[in-house]
Amino acid sequence: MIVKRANLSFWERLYLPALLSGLQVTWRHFSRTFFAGKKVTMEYPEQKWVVPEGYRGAPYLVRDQSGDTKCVSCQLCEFVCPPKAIKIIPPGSSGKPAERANAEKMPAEFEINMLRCIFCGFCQEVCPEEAIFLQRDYSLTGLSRGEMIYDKEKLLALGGTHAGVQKWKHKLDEAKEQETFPVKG
Amino acid sequence: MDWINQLNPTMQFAIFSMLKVCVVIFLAVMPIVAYAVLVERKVSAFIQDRVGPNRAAPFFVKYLPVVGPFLVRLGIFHPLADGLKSFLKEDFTPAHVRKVYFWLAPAIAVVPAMLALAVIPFGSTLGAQKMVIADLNVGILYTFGIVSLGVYGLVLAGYASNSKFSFLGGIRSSAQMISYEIAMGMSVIPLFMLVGDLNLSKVIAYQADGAWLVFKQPIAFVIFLVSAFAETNRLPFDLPEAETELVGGYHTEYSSMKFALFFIGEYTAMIAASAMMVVLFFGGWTLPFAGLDQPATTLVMGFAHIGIFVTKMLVLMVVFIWVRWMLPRFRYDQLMDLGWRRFVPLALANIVVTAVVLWALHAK
Amino acid sequence: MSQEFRLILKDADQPGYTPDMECYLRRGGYDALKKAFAMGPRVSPDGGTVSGPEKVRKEVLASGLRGRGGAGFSAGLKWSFVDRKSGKPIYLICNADESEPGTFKDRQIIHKDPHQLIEGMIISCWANDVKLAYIYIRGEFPQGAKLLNAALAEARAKNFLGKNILGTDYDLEIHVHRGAGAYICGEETGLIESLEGKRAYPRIKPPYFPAVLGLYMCPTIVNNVETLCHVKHILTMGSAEYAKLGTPNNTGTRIVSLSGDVKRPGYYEIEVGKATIGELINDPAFGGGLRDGRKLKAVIPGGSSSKILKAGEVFKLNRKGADGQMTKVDVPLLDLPYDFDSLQQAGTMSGSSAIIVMDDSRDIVECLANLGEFYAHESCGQCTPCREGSLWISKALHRMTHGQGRKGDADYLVNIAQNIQGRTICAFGEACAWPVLSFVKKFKEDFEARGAADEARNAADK
Amino acid sequence: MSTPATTDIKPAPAAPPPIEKIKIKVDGREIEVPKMMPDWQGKPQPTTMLQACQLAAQEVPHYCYHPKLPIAGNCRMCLVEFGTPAMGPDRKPVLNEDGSSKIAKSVLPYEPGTPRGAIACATPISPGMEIYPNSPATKQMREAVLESLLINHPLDCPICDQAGECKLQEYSVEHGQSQSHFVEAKVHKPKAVDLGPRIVLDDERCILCTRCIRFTKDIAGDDALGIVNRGSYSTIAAWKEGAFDNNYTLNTVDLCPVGALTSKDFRFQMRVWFMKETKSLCTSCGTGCNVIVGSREEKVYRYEPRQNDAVNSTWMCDSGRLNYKWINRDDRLKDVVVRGQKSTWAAALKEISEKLAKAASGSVAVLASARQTNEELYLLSKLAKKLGAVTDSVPRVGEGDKLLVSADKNSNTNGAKLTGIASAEMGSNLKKIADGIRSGAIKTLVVFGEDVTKHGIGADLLAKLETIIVSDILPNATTATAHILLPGCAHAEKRGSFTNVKGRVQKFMKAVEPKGDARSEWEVLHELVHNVTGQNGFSSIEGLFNQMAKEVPAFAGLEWAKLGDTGVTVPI
Repeated sequence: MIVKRANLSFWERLYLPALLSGLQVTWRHFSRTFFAGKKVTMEYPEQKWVVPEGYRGAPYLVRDQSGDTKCVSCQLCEFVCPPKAIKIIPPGSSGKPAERANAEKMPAEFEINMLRCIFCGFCQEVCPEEAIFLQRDYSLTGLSRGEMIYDKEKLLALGGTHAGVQKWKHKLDEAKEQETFPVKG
Repeated sequence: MDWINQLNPTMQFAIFSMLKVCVVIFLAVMPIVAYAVLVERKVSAFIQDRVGPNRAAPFFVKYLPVVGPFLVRLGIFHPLADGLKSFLKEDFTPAHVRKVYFWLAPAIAVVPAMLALAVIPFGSTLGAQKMVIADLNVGILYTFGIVSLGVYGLVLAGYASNSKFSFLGGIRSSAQMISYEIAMGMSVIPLFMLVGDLNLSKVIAYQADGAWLVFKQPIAFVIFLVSAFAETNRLPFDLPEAETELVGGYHTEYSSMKFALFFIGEYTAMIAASAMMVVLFFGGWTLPFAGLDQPATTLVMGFAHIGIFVTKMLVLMVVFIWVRWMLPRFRYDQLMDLGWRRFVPLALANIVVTAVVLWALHAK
Repeated sequence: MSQEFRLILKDADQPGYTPDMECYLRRGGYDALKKAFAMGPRVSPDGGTVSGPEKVRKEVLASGLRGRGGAGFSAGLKWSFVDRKSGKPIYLICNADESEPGTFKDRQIIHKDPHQLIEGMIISCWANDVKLAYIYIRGEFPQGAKLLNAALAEARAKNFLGKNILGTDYDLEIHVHRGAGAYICGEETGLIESLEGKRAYPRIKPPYFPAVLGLYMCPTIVNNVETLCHVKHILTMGSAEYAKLGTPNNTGTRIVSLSGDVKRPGYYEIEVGKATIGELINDPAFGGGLRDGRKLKAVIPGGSSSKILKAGEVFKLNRKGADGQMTKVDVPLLDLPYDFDSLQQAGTMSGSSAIIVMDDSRDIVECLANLGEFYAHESCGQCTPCREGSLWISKALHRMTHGQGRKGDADYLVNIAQNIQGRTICAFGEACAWPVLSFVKKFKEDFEARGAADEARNAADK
Repeated sequence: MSTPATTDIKPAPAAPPPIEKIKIKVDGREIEVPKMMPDWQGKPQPTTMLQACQLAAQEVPHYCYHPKLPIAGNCRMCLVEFGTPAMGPDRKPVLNEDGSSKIAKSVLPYEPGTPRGAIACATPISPGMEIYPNSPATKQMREAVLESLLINHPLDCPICDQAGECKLQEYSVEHGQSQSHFVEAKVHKPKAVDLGPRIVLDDERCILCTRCIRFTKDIAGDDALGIVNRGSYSTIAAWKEGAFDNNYTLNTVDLCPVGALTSKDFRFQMRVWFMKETKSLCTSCGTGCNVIVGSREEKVYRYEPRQNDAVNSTWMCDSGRLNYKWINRDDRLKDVVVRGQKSTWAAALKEISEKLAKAASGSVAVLASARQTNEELYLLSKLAKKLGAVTDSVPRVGEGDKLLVSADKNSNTNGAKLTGIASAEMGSNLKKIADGIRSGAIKTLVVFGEDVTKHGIGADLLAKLETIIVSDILPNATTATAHILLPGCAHAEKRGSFTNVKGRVQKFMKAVEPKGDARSEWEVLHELVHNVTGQNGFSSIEGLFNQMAKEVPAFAGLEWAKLGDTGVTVPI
């Protein structure tokens, strides 16, 4: 598309009216803030911002209703994370068995480097277990880089509980109803 | 104070000049620079519906009941904090720079701007002393000569940094400042045709007699004002720094006090430009009423004149700041176009017209 | 009025008839075998002249005998496909794995007249140059297996089996193999696999056509019990005489297993096509009608896997008119002749000739759920559509019969069934899909009404 | 038009009988395909529709079919719609108006409107056949089969090791429908069944394609697996719990198109999508099976076989596959050590070069390992020739089997022989070296990758030597006595080539970085040879190999680039 340039009159080509109106605009804002005290700034530590629903703050791990870790260490978030902030160490074949019944896998370690995290929410979106959620924390501080790498315990403690479908429990219940299914343990 | 009188006049002149330099630079210019930064931040904040800096609070504030918090909210202590910060930050010299020039450049950026202030008559008299550091007969020529050195600081910084961003910034600044110097220089010629003298005190005296030159030479004022923006690298002509394109322009690689020097240089240049405009177009320390247009006879009047001058200068500085938040940055070709194809011919025409008018008046 | 025509079961139900050799011989047993052996000297297969076995094969082909196991394929044609030039031994297997719901005809033969089967087999083996034959009998027929083994021992003793049968240079051995009880073992390639000692997984065709690559990768003939018995009668009567029985292209007699809501369920041997479905249900000689006060709802005409026919349906059948032209004739269900071709034209099949009659007291969804459960249980699980689909159908029907139906379940079932039929290794896919397709097609309103009622009730409960 | 040929034409040498070609149409495009193609055993069999589609570059999805296994035809995933030339009652093809033969699409016999698919993996092609691998009917069949496979699948991809290389996932995305009609309860089967010492079975994920059963029975020759139960409840089982224990069990993990069979070793270790895949070789025996090394962040996680019909088809043995853990071991030699002090390569190489340059002819013995690469052995033999050194390497004989495992446990016995570093009968010079040391004739011993104390040169003899130069990967008795110890690289950490027992020269690539200070031996040796002999060579493995090919007669005519991924056989 070609936009034709408007033909400006001589007066307009002097640009002086435009300059004046520009000064007027800036003056209006200046005076409104300076004299009337209207401002948009929120003075942060004293005034705390109330985060709206759906805000993408720090990603944390959550537990289900029964208090079990929901994460099964599928490592999709690690894969999808654009700044590679997530590092998961899978349990391995000889690792600690999962706490919850039926889902055999749990992360041996789960770390999020909050210095790297860009709060994009891909991890939450990709998570097939609804185990990681971007929560409302936006003020993440620490005195060292090491402190800003949150480990599994910290992430779980901060994440709290998320009530949702208990996929593995449902499977186990369904399986127990079917008598031929050998339920071990 | 006898020992002063016992010195020869040259020594006396030197000592008084030193005194005036010290007083003007460290008691006037530096605080003005510092607080100009604050004003800039505050004004920009207000224009953008913000509150601006209002945090820095030294330890003693808590002992000041009402005033303390007010001053803090005003941001009075921020310039102090900024200055302190400039000294405390790591002074980093990248490995790839040309060290001598790299160190030299910030100084060269500051010194000419300060030197330019030497010939500005910032008051009438204080006792016997004329309120000008150096009352040169060729004041304006001196000013232009010194100001044109300012470009070296920026070019050197750009060259010495050995970085593409700095280099581009340096190149731009040289082209820009040289271009606008011509328009600026030509814009003031009609003034001196009217005044008939290059001494700036005489220019003020001329204005005290009649109307301010801004009314007699509005075109010259417009060209001078715009060129002053360009010379000081202020928006809308801040192409040498152009953060959005060049990271930081010529000072990309600078940090700590070296960076602060560029900052001081820029604001000092702004002060110098404002002061120059006050002298040339707004009657200097005079006001056309209440007898304020005659040289002071008492100390009170002397200080009043200084106050008048400083006030006029500050108003012009606020205009600098105000304009900054109004206009977007020019494109490089637009900048050059404006300088060479509009202002230079306009200034020339202004000279010719003034000459013709003067000839016509005198021919009578 | 039709009458039973007893050919195979002529002797079996006579008072005093016992399944032993003596009794069989008394009634002309093994005469047909002798007749066959007399048909010509045994010459080598590449002798060029028409040998005796080849004559027998021609006879069987000429008789128009069609397989009685379910598909109704010409037995003579099946024999002609056998690869006789491979140099590998040819096997014959008698499929006695009668497990189609509603079918109980082969059991009668095995239990009451095993020698008839053995004689038919010996003739068939001789005709096809078979040296080793098997009777694959269903695992649930222990008595039948015992009787057959006894009969085989008797036959061996009389030199009808073994080396140099009746003085000829022909050797034959027949073994009885008992299945372990799976419907799929009735499928001929599944049967062969089972006989080889593997899981009865039907083989993929191509390349495993039994006539070329059958038992132990050798050419193999698999025939139904009743079919093999007919061979004996063809030899006895001669093919021309045999072909006069029944109707053209549907020759001979058939044993019909009649079950369900009739007064006299049981087995009846009829000339093929000489009795109609209506006669079989209502004639006092056969079913004797429905129980009092009941009305006919539907008929499954050929074993549970054949498509159901609804009472009151009228079919368009090709009939040869007096002028020899084929014309379409409207035939109501009860007037449908019970033969291979008529039922095929009616959109179903005569299958294993097991008629299941349902009266109006029957809930059609429950009936289908019953069949669905059977097929889900019997699916071998080899290929995907049938393995998963059969249980899916059964679960859906179970849900429907337990008050959890949905309005859309009729289409749901059809969708599942259509994804099974024609996509499986063996015909089990069809066997499992056809009842569903036909039940839902003909009684869609029953399914929908049930689903709608369940939905409404469940919504009200909430 | 053409004039008859006047010159005598010499009879051409008898060409092999031409392979008969059949013209068929695949997805509307006419192609010529050979009438017969090799089946899983390599015997010519009628070409199947699936093979024809592959020749026509049309992918037909399949689960149970595997080119190296007998055909089962049970997954029904490869069902395709097809048509054959229609035959008139006179058994002659019916023609269209334009003269082409009319195609009768295959339909259900009892429902002529419904297309009937055929399994492409087992159905042979016939002339004039048309295959429609992308028709709506074909797509519908695939969708239906996939839906059936998924109704009882647990969909536990998040905890499934196969996720990422799972055919069920891939085909669901490519050919499946987005949602299932299924509303009933799923069938549940045993999970985490201990099938054998190296295999875990998840019966719920199994799609019963029977690839594992067929492999175990027909390739590995151990009829350990089978199916129990019927219908939807069918499950794979070993004849006794934990009895699936032959040396090829892990191949079933590769074969399994879903995550039913998983390796205990790789279980829950790392997701496959993180794996960097490097073409390499197995070094556990002389067979030289082609493998893919799966590594992430400089750690080796698994070996997988790579197809090379000349060597290992698509299989490899479990013992070789699991023989990678030493690469990640913590006690790997990581530093250059000179007389107990940590040193640098520059210093150590300078010292070695000076020592060797000054050494009298015959006073040096070189003991190379037949597990080193051709290039290293070549450089060592060059060095030895210059020094007039006695050289040899150590034979290793173990147990072989019929399928892949070779009795020769050295990965490069033939390389050692061909480059001349090994004596005619490998190991026969060991005694000579021992005697030389005992008599004092041999003063310097250069050992690469062997523990000589286990091969007749005990600690007492080593104590007599003036200089012991050892390069190895893991610490042992010899490295403990070394005066100059050079840390070496595992084959996964460098490039090079091996010559297997059948004389096939195969190259392998670098998967991970060497540990610590370790450097590829060929780089080190190259520098030494340059310092000692003054000969310049190539500092790249390609150049070095090509130079070796010129100088070693057995490798004449070879080039690095010509080796390709599967190698070249040389006479041995």
